[in-house]
Amino acid sequence: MDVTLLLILLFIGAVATYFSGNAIASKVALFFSVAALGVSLALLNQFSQGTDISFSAQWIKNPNVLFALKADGLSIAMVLLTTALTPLIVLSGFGNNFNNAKNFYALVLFMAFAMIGTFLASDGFVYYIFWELSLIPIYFIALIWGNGDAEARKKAVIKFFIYTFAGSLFMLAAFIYLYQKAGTFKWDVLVGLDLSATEQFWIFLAFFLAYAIKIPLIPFHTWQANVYQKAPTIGTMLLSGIMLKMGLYSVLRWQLPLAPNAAKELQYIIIGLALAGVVYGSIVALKQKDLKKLLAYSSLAHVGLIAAGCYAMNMDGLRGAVLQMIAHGFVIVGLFFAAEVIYRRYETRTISEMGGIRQQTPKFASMFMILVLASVALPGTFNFVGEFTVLYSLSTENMVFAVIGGTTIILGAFYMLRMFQHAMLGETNAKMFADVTVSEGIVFVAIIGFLLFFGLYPKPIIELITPSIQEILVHVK
Amino acid sequence: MNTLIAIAVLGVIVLLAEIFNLRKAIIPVTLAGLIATLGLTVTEFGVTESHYNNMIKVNNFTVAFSSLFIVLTIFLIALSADFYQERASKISDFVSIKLFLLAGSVSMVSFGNLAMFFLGIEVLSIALYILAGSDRLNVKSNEAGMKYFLMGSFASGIILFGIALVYGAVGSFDMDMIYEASNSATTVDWFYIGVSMITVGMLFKIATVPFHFWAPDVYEGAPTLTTATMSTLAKVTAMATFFKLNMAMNGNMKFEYELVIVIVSIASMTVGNIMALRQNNIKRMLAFSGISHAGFMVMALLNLQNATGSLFYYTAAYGLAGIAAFTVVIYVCKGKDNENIENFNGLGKRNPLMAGILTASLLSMAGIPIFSGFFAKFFLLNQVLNAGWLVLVIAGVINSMIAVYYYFKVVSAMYTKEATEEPAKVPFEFYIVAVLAIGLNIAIGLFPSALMDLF
Amino acid sequence: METILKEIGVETYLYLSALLFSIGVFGILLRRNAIVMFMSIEIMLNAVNMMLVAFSTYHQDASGQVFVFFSMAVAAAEVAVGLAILVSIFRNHGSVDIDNLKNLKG
Amino acid sequence: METSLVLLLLLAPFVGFLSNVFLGKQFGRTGSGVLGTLAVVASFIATVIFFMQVNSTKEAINIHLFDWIAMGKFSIGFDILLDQLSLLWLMFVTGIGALIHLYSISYMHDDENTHKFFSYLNLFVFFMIMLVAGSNLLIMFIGWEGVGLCSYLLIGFWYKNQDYNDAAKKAFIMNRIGDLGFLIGIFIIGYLFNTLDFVALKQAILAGNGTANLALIGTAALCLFIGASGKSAQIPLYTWLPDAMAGPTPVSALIHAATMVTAGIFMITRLNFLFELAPDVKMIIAVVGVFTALVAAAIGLVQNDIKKVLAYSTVSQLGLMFLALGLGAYEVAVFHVITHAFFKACLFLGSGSVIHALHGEQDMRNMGGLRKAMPVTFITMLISTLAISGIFPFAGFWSKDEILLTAFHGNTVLWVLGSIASIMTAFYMFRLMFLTFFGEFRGTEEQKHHLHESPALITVPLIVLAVLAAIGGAINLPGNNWLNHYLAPLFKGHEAHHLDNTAYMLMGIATVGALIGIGIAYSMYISKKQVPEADDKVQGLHKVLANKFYLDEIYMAVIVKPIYALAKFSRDYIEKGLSNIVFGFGTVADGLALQGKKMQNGNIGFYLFAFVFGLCSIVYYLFFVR
Repeated sequence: MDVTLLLILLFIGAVATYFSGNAIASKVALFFSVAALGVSLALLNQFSQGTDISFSAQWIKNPNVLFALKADGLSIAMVLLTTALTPLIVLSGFGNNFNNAKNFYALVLFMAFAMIGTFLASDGFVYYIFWELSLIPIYFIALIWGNGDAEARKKAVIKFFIYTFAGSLFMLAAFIYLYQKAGTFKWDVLVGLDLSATEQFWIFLAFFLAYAIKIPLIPFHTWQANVYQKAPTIGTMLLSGIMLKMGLYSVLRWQLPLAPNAAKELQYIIIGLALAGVVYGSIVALKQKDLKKLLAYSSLAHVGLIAAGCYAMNMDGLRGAVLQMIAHGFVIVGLFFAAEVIYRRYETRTISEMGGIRQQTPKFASMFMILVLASVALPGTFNFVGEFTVLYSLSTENMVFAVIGGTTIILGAFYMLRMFQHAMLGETNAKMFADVTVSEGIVFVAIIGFLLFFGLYPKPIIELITPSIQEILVHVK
Repeated sequence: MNTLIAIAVLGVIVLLAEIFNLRKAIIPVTLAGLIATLGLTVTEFGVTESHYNNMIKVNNFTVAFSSLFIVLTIFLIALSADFYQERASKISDFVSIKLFLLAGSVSMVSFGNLAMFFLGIEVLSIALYILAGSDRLNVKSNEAGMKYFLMGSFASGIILFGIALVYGAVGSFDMDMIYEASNSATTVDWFYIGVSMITVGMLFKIATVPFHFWAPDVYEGAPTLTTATMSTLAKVTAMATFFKLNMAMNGNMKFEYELVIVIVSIASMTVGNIMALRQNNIKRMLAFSGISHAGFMVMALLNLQNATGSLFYYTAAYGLAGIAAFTVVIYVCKGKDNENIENFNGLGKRNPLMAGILTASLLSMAGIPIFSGFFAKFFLLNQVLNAGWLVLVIAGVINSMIAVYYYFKVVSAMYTKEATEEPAKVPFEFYIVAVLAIGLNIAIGLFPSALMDLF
Repeated sequence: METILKEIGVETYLYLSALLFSIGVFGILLRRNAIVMFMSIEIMLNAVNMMLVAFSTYHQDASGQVFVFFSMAVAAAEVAVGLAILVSIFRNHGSVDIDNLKNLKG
Repeated sequence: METSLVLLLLLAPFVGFLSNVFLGKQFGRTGSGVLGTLAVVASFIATVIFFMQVNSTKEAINIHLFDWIAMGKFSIGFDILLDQLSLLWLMFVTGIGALIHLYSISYMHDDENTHKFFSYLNLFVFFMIMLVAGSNLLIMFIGWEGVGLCSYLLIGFWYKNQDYNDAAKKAFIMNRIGDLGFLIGIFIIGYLFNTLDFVALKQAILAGNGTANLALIGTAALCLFIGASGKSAQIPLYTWLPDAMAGPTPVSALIHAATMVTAGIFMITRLNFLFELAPDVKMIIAVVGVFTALVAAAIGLVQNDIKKVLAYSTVSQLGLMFLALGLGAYEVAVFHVITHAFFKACLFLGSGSVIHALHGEQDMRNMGGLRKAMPVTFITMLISTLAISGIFPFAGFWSKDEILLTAFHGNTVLWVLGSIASIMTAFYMFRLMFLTFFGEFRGTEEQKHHLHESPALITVPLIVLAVLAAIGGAINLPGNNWLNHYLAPLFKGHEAHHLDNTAYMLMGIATVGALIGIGIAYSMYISKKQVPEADDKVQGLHKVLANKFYLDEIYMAVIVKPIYALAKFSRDYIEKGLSNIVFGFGTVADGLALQGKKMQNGNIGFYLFAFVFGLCSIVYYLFFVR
């Protein structure tokens, strides 16, 4: 059994969902996403027993492209993040009634397929294809099933698409350049290339543009809030929970090993940018009126910190970044789902139109509260493990970084609690707020359970990712 | 060689069928004949021979491109039955003209002598003049035909002048002789002037800046099926011929010449893409998109030794995507007095399959992976970088992102706007053509080696 | 023939045909009557034909002359098509001034 | 055995929390209260057992539960350290915690969310145990943040009132400012010593490993102190504590008086070996401490809300403790923490009893004469008030005296300031007593009608605490110094003060000072029967004090408002601007397209001209340039 099985399964899942008809599409999608989770766990088991689950075959002879999927700890961790979140994301859609559900869920599965491919690919070209491929479904998901005024939505979505596409094209150019040097796209060979300082600089920049837009770092983030707001919540979850991580993962997997010297040269500037994003995102989040936009900016702040960890380029930074990627993936999905749960009942995303919900549904309020606390990295949640490790790594680079990055724990608490206060607390709302349904409850409980369990016992994940991070660090050093 | 004869005979048969009142049989017979010809052509793969005193040379390049032309023509002719429904009495004319056009195309890629080249290009062009103006009562079609004719024959004059100069310098029309002359140091300057004039003529035929002005007007005015022909078959043919000409006449290309190609390429991509942004007529939009694709295709000239495969791949990807796109355009705009994007509103709901196919073909043109358009661009850029033109790669990359905007304008119209009318019934053959074309497009995307390794 | 060519020199033919060609080009650029533009194109083609003949003689090679036949045949076909289009334009517009043909633009 | 007992100690409140969360409604209001109380009592019993053991063996108990976070150069285990210090703290955390739980059964009986209250309270105890018993800085940090969370939840317990929610939020954020300092301190320590474990850290420092960079150690100490000052409400981060009185009164007693706010002192005591390396930081701590004591006492002079008075008194007392810490007298600070826990908890619970009797009235101007109606409350509160004022022989006398004695030996200025603060303490505490319990009742008739002594569940804890407040000083009487001996293994040879003449003189001065304060209060509120004026009539210094030196307003104007303004500016302008830059590319392309459309004018003549132009320029470039 190797990792292709996972890709095949998800692809078949997407096709099967498309042909299953609107009535049962969501269930078919759920079945396949759970199956994918099962397969990925089985793969994890094999991997931890030392079985090689990678795959490689010649795809195109000229130019020399291998269809190579490499599964190391880092990739598997990211794949598991995807396969674990996908069923939850699909399940979270059970409360919605989508037009053309079969198309919708097929796109969701297809997107999972593409993202998993991105995480696994160890051939630059294949990686790029999956990277681009993941853009298509989310474009349609946001465009067709999004909310709000169609024209504004179209504008936001096309901006997102062109912007991210633009960034990745430069990455493609860099890959072509590397291919001219190496005669192959294989990761092992590319990272072993001996590039001059100038070459590294430009390659670094090309990759940086792609990732900075995807992650996003300021000032390349302007697509984010609007798309998060306008996309249907499932799309937002896919974007914020997994797709952002593609950019961060790629920094670790591709950018740093390919251009380590340039990375070191630009390290301070980029960490500065990332940390500026932390502060800026938090501050902008303070005054957002729309819940989803607020969460979008919170995401900007959090990924800024993760990015800073990546560019710290030491063991703690990279490891913390990966931990935080996973933690943030879960918590942001949970938070967006909470927003959706409120929207289903109150049909609003404007915070000022909510309030007084807690009295009506203490269960939901508690779960929302835990998610809020996890997102502000309260110790005991998984997010704390990641955030602490990242901040520590920054402090070993430069104490100022840790202080600036650390403001997230203050500002994060500021905007999140403020949001919670105005959205949930206060005099009981006159409008009925139905209690959470079973499917909603499962999503919340799964996410919270994950965050709390690994908050106390992150060891399995740390042990899973450490060897591959060491391998990356070998190339970086 | 057999291909050329078979096609010409097929054209005559079609004309004869009209005489014997077998109108109904024309299209099936033609399609069967073309498929047979395709098989015939493919069997010639791997053979290198020359006919008629070196007038016609057959090699892998010829066979590959001829096959592509035949495939494209099969699609175009399959669409004819429905497209010319209202003028069924003249169906034999339309079909036979297309067949002769194909004959011109094939002779253009298999020429071994400039005379053959000239004949081929004129057969192709004259057939297109007729097709462009074929909607006699339509003012737009008239205007398109006139514009194309005037400019096309002007370009023919230029090419002819170039041929004359080359002949004057070499003393022969034979390509082998010309190839030797191009590599010799003693060749007179006329030769190069001649080559440049032929180049300009060909740049006109494939519609690159600044010789592109005819394209949008003619594409818009011509009947849509003709536009499809022009934008797929004719453009691809011209490009292949241009490439072959350069291989023969520009053995050691001068840096200045390369620079001209680079500038033309960048200008075409940029102008084509930027102009397309503001177009509301999808045919015009595709015309400008075609201009930018032409800009991409001429990149192949910068790496003549290695780029044959990439160019073939690009033309195939572009041609197939174009066929798929135009099939949908013809279906949607049937009976409409214009081809504005508003006509596509709500197509995603009215006819999801057609909308999906148009989306896929536009994505392919935009260069989004898994569709072959992406691989095509990638292979070309790879060759270009191999030749050392980093600036062109960057220009190509920037242009790719501009292009996304207008392609996606159509896509979002299909999926977000509400439909204004009931869906029309889709003729059966449209489905087949569209699905086959886009299927082939994706298939060569998944297995690029199938085409890339032909050369 | 040969002697005349030697006496006059092939360059002179070249210049003459280049001149004729340019006249054709300018005719096309400057005139707005479609018929006249057709004629200008014919002048261009004939200029080339003359050049081909001259070169043919110069090289003592018949293929150039054969080429002229091709080109004349093609020119005839072209004009036939062109005139056909012109006729339908004249029917629709009532004039053959190309300045009237500006519907397709933008 | 040990491990399971530790787990009992640690998890009993957590189990209480879980069962109250999930099943609390089924238990009923009393049931959930009893459950919560029992959980804490279980912890208390476990603590006592450990306390006995450690007291006799003098061996710290260190238990490794599991590995938690692996860092690049060191790993952090989920470990529990039960040594003299943590057990001492656990004793009063669980002990007083149990009493306050008991008290709450009655106090919170009428609330609709009783089970939630107890679950939060249990959770708080759990985190507090974690804070105290954690064997490394990060476990301590879990508890540290966790108690902050519980504090947030409990301050905002009546969440329908957005003002309370604001107070809760403020507490959490202010704490988080300190937490950032704490974290940075942790980072530096980790960076320097490659361990966060207290034992390993102490060994490393004593062995002199990693102590070369004194400046960095000083920074770490300073950062840790910032953390401590957030949690323990020191200048400039103290403003959250008075606002925190929005929570139910037992919460104020437990969290905002007895236990959580002493976490900062605990942390500094825990890391005393580190602070010893940073004398400058110690000086800062002492100065900040004494100024906090002074400022808070000054504000306390004019507060009219009974709980606010107590809150400022807490801040002021915490300041004194920091003074002791800053002077290196850790055991003295610990001593005062313990006595303070007794009398302050008692005072808060007493005030709760009063408020309960008056149906939520907290303004002392509307009280008075409660002495007769509520004798138990009055007596217990009086004992505690005497203790806090430092009257012989109550607990506060001994501990406060030791602080002042230390200050006197350390720095006379600090001693003077500390003494002034303690005189003010005596004044405002007796002002509170006089206004509340003496004179005529000033409330409404209806309130007067319902005046009653609180039930046994409330009075029993009061009595227990009052007894402790009276005799608690016994644990460290001069000459006996049990506490000092008990804590001796933690500190580097620190001599207890001998009872010499200076000591007696200082005791005398302190007592006289306290009596002066009481006297002034007596003359103002008993003899002259003054009642504080309405808020809008106060003027001058009084007004400044009543408005807490306008510190909240200053923070609002200097920090919060600018951040909001920045947020708005960023949202409305920077975001739009950045967005427009991106769109700008599109706009430029669009504009070009518009111009280009003009060129595509449909004129064949122009097209041909362009053609010829292109031809000519290519030919010209290729053949005529050069």
